[in-house]
Amino acid sequence: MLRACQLTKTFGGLSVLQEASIDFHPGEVHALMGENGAGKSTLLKMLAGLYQPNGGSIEWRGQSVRFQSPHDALSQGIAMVHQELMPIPDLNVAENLLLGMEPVNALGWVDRAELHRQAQSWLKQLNTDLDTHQPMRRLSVAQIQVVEIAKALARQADVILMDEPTAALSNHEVTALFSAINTLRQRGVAVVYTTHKMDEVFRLADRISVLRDGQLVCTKAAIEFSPESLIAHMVGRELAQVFPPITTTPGDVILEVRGLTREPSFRDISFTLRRGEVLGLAGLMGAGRTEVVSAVFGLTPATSGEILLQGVPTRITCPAEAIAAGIGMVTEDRKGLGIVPAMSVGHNLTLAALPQFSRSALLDAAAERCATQTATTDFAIKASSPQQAIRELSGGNQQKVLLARALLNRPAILILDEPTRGIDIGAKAEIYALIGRLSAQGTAVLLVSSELPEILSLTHRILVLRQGKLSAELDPRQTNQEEILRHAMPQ
Amino acid sequence: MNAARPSLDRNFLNRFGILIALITLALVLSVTTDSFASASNLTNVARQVSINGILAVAVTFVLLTGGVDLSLGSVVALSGVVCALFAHPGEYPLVVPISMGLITGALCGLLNGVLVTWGGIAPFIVTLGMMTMARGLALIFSSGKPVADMTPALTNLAGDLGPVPIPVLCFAVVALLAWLFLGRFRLGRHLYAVGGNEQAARAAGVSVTKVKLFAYGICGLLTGLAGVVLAARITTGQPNAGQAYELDAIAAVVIGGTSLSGGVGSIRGTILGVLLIGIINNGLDLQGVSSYYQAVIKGLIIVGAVWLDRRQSRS
Amino acid sequence: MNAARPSLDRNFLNRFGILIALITLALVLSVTTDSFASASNLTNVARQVSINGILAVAVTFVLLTGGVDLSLGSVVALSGVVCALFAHPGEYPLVVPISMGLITGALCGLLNGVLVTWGGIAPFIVTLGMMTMARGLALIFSSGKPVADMTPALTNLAGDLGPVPIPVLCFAVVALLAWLFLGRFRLGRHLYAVGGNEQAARAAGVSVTKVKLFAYGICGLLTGLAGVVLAARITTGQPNAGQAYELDAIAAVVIGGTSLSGGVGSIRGTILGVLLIGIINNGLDLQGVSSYYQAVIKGLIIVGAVWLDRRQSRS
Amino acid sequence: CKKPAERKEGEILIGFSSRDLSAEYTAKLSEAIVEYAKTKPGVKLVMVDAQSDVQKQFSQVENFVAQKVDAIILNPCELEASTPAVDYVKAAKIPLVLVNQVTKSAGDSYIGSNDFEAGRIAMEAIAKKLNGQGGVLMIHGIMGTSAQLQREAGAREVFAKYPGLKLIDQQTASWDRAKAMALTENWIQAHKGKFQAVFAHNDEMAMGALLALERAGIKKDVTVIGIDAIAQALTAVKEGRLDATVFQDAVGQGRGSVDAALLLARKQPCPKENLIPFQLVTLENLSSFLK
Ligand SMILES: Nc1ncnc2c1ncn2[C@@H]1O[C@H](COP(=O)(O)OP(=O)(O)OP(=O)(O)O)[C@@H](O)[C@H]1O
Ligand SMILES: Nc1ncnc2c1ncn2[C@@H]1O[C@H](COP(=O)(O)OP(=O)(O)OP(=O)(O)O)[C@@H](O)[C@H]1O
Ligand SMILES: [Mg+2]
Ligand SMILES: [Mg+2]
Repeated sequence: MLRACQLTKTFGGLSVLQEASIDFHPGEVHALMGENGAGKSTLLKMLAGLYQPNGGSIEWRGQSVRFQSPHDALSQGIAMVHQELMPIPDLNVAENLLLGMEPVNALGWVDRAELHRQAQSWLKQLNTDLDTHQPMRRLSVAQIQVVEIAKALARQADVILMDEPTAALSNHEVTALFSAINTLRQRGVAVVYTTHKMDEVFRLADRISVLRDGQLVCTKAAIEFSPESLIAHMVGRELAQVFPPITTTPGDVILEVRGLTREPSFRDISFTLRRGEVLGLAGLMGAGRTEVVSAVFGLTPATSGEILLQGVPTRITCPAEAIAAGIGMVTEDRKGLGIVPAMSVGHNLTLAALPQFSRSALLDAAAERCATQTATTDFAIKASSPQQAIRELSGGNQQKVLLARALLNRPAILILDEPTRGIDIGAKAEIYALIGRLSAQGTAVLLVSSELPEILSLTHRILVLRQGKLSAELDPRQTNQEEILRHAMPQ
Repeated sequence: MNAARPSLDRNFLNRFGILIALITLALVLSVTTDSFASASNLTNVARQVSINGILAVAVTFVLLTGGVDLSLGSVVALSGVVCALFAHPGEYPLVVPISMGLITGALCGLLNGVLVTWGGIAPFIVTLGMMTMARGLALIFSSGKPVADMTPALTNLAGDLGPVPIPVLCFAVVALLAWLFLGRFRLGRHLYAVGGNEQAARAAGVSVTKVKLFAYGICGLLTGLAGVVLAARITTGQPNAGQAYELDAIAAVVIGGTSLSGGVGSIRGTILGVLLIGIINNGLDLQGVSSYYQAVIKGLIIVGAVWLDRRQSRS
Repeated sequence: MNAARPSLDRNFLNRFGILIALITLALVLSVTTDSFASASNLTNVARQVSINGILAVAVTFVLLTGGVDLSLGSVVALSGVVCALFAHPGEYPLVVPISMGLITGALCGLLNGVLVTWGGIAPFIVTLGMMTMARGLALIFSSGKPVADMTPALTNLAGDLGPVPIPVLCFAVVALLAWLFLGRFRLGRHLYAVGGNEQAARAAGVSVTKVKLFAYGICGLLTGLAGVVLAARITTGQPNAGQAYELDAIAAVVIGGTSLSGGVGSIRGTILGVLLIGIINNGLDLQGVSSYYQAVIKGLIIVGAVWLDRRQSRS
Repeated sequence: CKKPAERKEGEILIGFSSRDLSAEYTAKLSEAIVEYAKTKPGVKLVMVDAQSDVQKQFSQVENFVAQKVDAIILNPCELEASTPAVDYVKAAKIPLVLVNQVTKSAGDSYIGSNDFEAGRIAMEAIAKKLNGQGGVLMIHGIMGTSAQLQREAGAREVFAKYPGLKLIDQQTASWDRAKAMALTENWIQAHKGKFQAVFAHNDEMAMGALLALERAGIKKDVTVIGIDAIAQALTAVKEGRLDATVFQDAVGQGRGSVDAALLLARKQPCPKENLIPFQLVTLENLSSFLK
């Protein structure tokens, strides 16, 4: 139905996709796999009319087409869920969801009642109950992602391109999404799906195409792949064991939180964190995990409660104070709270650690270059040069830069909020190894993740958050996903 | 949906500070001067704000998309001159000068829009260029002299219809239509979407180009209307009229809570902003405050009102 | 890192369009007029652009943070008046009037900064208020009359140092320091970060408040300097001087590629923008173009140059 | 394409910087200068517009000096602030004619009238009309400009002379008709019945005041006088709407300045000063001012 013929894309002389040809069939879920920066999003964006190809063509129902804008693609019946979330912050959920296809009445007015009714019914399909009247800016990243998916479903397109739709979702919503996708498949919709979560691929995909460094490696039926062979195709080598064993034993308490409260997001949160300990924070979407760690980092200070660093009560009112106190954080909102889009990769990297790179007030460009070089190699960041603007990097590579940024300051306490969001399998393994190394060096890590296997395998201890309150403390060696979910579910 | 209620209240509260400032100011003026609260003075205020009001509504469209229009004042002058050139008594029927003024404004606006969208040039630069060009054209068309000798049919448009001055009527109709349009019509909502997140709007299939062209075009058209109303009011097409009108108009809109980065704002807020500025100007004149201090006090009140407003909406 | 090269080229190309426009304009003027390419005229151009140049550098700081400063022109007048008040012959040593002018400017800038950061008020409103207030204060301090009778020690500051006019020297030093600062200093880098993504900068430990206060403060200080230079040049503290200077300054900065939404821009671009505007003004006068057409042509050249620039940087 | 600034052998090149071509009176003066210069063989005149910006005008004068013109006609923006431009020309030893506005330093010749005089004449007329008794409103030009300051000073002298004349209120309308109209509307609210005359620093603003008073239906009780005698003001006087305006002889000033510039450029003696008096224009003497 939709065919990419030898599609080629270059950015400023840099080729990111070379002559990729793939067919997409109705009623089929086609997974597009590849490492960060392999060119998956670029390919999808060309199919959705967001980018114009430099070479090759797109065939739609047997005819060669040119999409000048997403509008063209949409009107042909091709919708896309974008990897980069695109909320319009001051419009409400319903308006965001049905943007461009608002129901109108006979007078040409937007029919608001109908608008909200439709929006709610689409959200219902994803098993989500959101107040469609609230402005988008109040939503958490996960909620925004749900709305984005609903937005694509609402187009009732013949082809839906989903670029890492579950990156920010927890199991609950993922399940709902999968049943929605299965319905689509039965209706004869072609679904193109990219993800870095291996289990999803094998649960969903009928066929799989693998991209590596902008080249199409192969397209085969899903059953012809095993997880290992898929990874081997993606990475070009075998990848061994993903989760490193935890070997360190935690030291003395470095961080203690007592009765931290900020209504309505969370209340009476108390926990301790030890040197070398990896503490997991689990919970459903909107449980308040992000809010709690943001309070510890001073992004949105709590209204009451105490934070003790090595036993000393410390007031943290802004991130600068947290950083000075030896806390580092990688936020879940990469675009909003992470990157400075127009700045270069190098400048983004060193932003939080500039004092290290200054002699008196003057910046030491050589030292900065050196650090950037090291980080790009250590984290395998794919950028054409350290001077490249970070907004031109693939999502996963942006995430790596932010991780590297947080580590430049050598924090004693590292807060990671969904650190593997959008990161490819190889890099994930590197991050897991990194967490292990940091813990061995005595860094305390506070890990928020919606991927329960991550939480279960990497941590010493797990806290479960339910509707803003701690509901359980679990030992990962003596628990399982079901138990965590039981504590996380609202009662 | 009971959830709609708090949102409405919050919206109302959002502009509560300005409303408080407005009411306080009106109360102070009613007490300290004999004349402020009189019907004739209130009509007066309404008449005086109407041109800035039309311009403020006009530029609200552009500001909502995240753009800006610095050419308002010059385009007011240009449309006024063009209107006046076609308004000599006995030459053309009334509709000709009016439409010529409106068309002139709309063309300037559309040109702005074309340069912003297809040219990809920053709105600030485009409209700054237009500001200079329109002023030059106004001077060229009028040979630098006020274009006088206008037919009474046109200058009567600045008069009254019953108890209501016609400029006030124009403003009211324009504001009402704009309010309806922005709140109720698809294109209106798309204006917010484009201003709020242009990429997202584009990705959702909204034609950003069309929306922006529309915003600049409407802004130009309404500016043309303001030009015609001003020409009628001062019975002249004045090539150097309207200096710095854009600042008053944009100030009114921003006071009313519209964000200069786009995507947030309302016509109701704009009207409050227009009234605040109008009442300040009227009140200071009534109080007989010396010009030097007028400037200082005006600045203080504007900043103070917005500060109050932001505090209110934050708490 | 050989990969650095294309990016460097791209940066260069980014402002290539303006450079082409600048060179073309200069060539055309050299051929069509006898006087343009003369040493004395080029010194003239340099002298004439120096005040707008200082202001453009000043406002670059604020624009980089994503703010704006509309009060430049009024603050120029106010600092000029304050400087002149302390510059009567034989009253104070030279350093007093100069520092008073600078301090006045810096205070206005800091007040802007405080209202923007702690007050949480939109920069447009804050600086619009300051624009009105500073003008009023200039009139109050001078009792509405030009403050004349300035000591020659001060007015000599508008003279030459060897072959170079002192205002040009001021501009050069200011531009050099600003360039160094933005490129080489931590705070300079923070300025870009705050303008590029304020929330992210905060999360990275940047004190947004400090950075903004600094930007507005420096902008004010340099505006004060421009006020002193202007007063020296016209040997008067003129309370109504500097009208609309902010527009020329901001235009120069935006022509030079600085984004009004912050985070992108360079002093080098600003200098190109300042030169382009200066040469347009000088050239149109030399060509003897009638002033009405000057307005139109100036608008066209500015929009055209920026359009060329954007096309260049896109392809 | 012709090259305006190019000079033929033996041609006299005159540079002229006009204060503001978008102001009607200055435009009229400038036009007179340009037109009159065209009638002189072997003379080339280049006009530039300072748009009321002192610093810009200074730059233009510098440009003229750089072009080595034979004489400069300067219509200064300001009394004080334009002085350095005058000094600059004198230092370059280029003949300089000032027109319509003096500066602290004198040029080689001054052609024009005195704004102080204009304010005095207008206010005298009001005093006469009101028999030295009554309330007056004064609408100022842009505060701090020479014309505003001097016209106000002239008017003040008359107030001092007639204790019965009361200045009820004063305010700036920045030479702008629409602003003067709004201001007058507000004054009608605040001071209804308490004023018998409005003195505006120029005709534009006088027309604005006039329209506001007419709309309010109280023009017959109020005397309105402006300055400049722009076309619309003269028409209004003719129609009996405007009580009077003060005539400045733009054409006379323009021609006089060109003549002076030519004399100076040819190194011929030229009178230091050529004052062309202001005249009050009323219905009685109107015919001689309407062309
Ligand atoms: N606008 C752009 N300008 C320059 N280079 C770009 C641009 N967009 C993407 N790239 C480059 O193209 C390459 C492919 O990016 P793309 O986003 O398609 O990767 P991806 O496969 O989606 O990776 P991820 O899994 O991290 O999302 C990357 O190296 C990226 O740096
Ligand atoms: N700016 C905000 N204003 C109002 N409510 C907010 C805001 N940000 C988040 N919330 C709400 O606070 C609650 C907690 O959100 P938080 O982001 O902490 O959840 P989480 O557990 O991190 O889950 P996830 O990140 O998966 O959504 C949510 O109900 C969310 O809607
Ligand atoms: Mg991607
Ligand atoms: Mg979260």
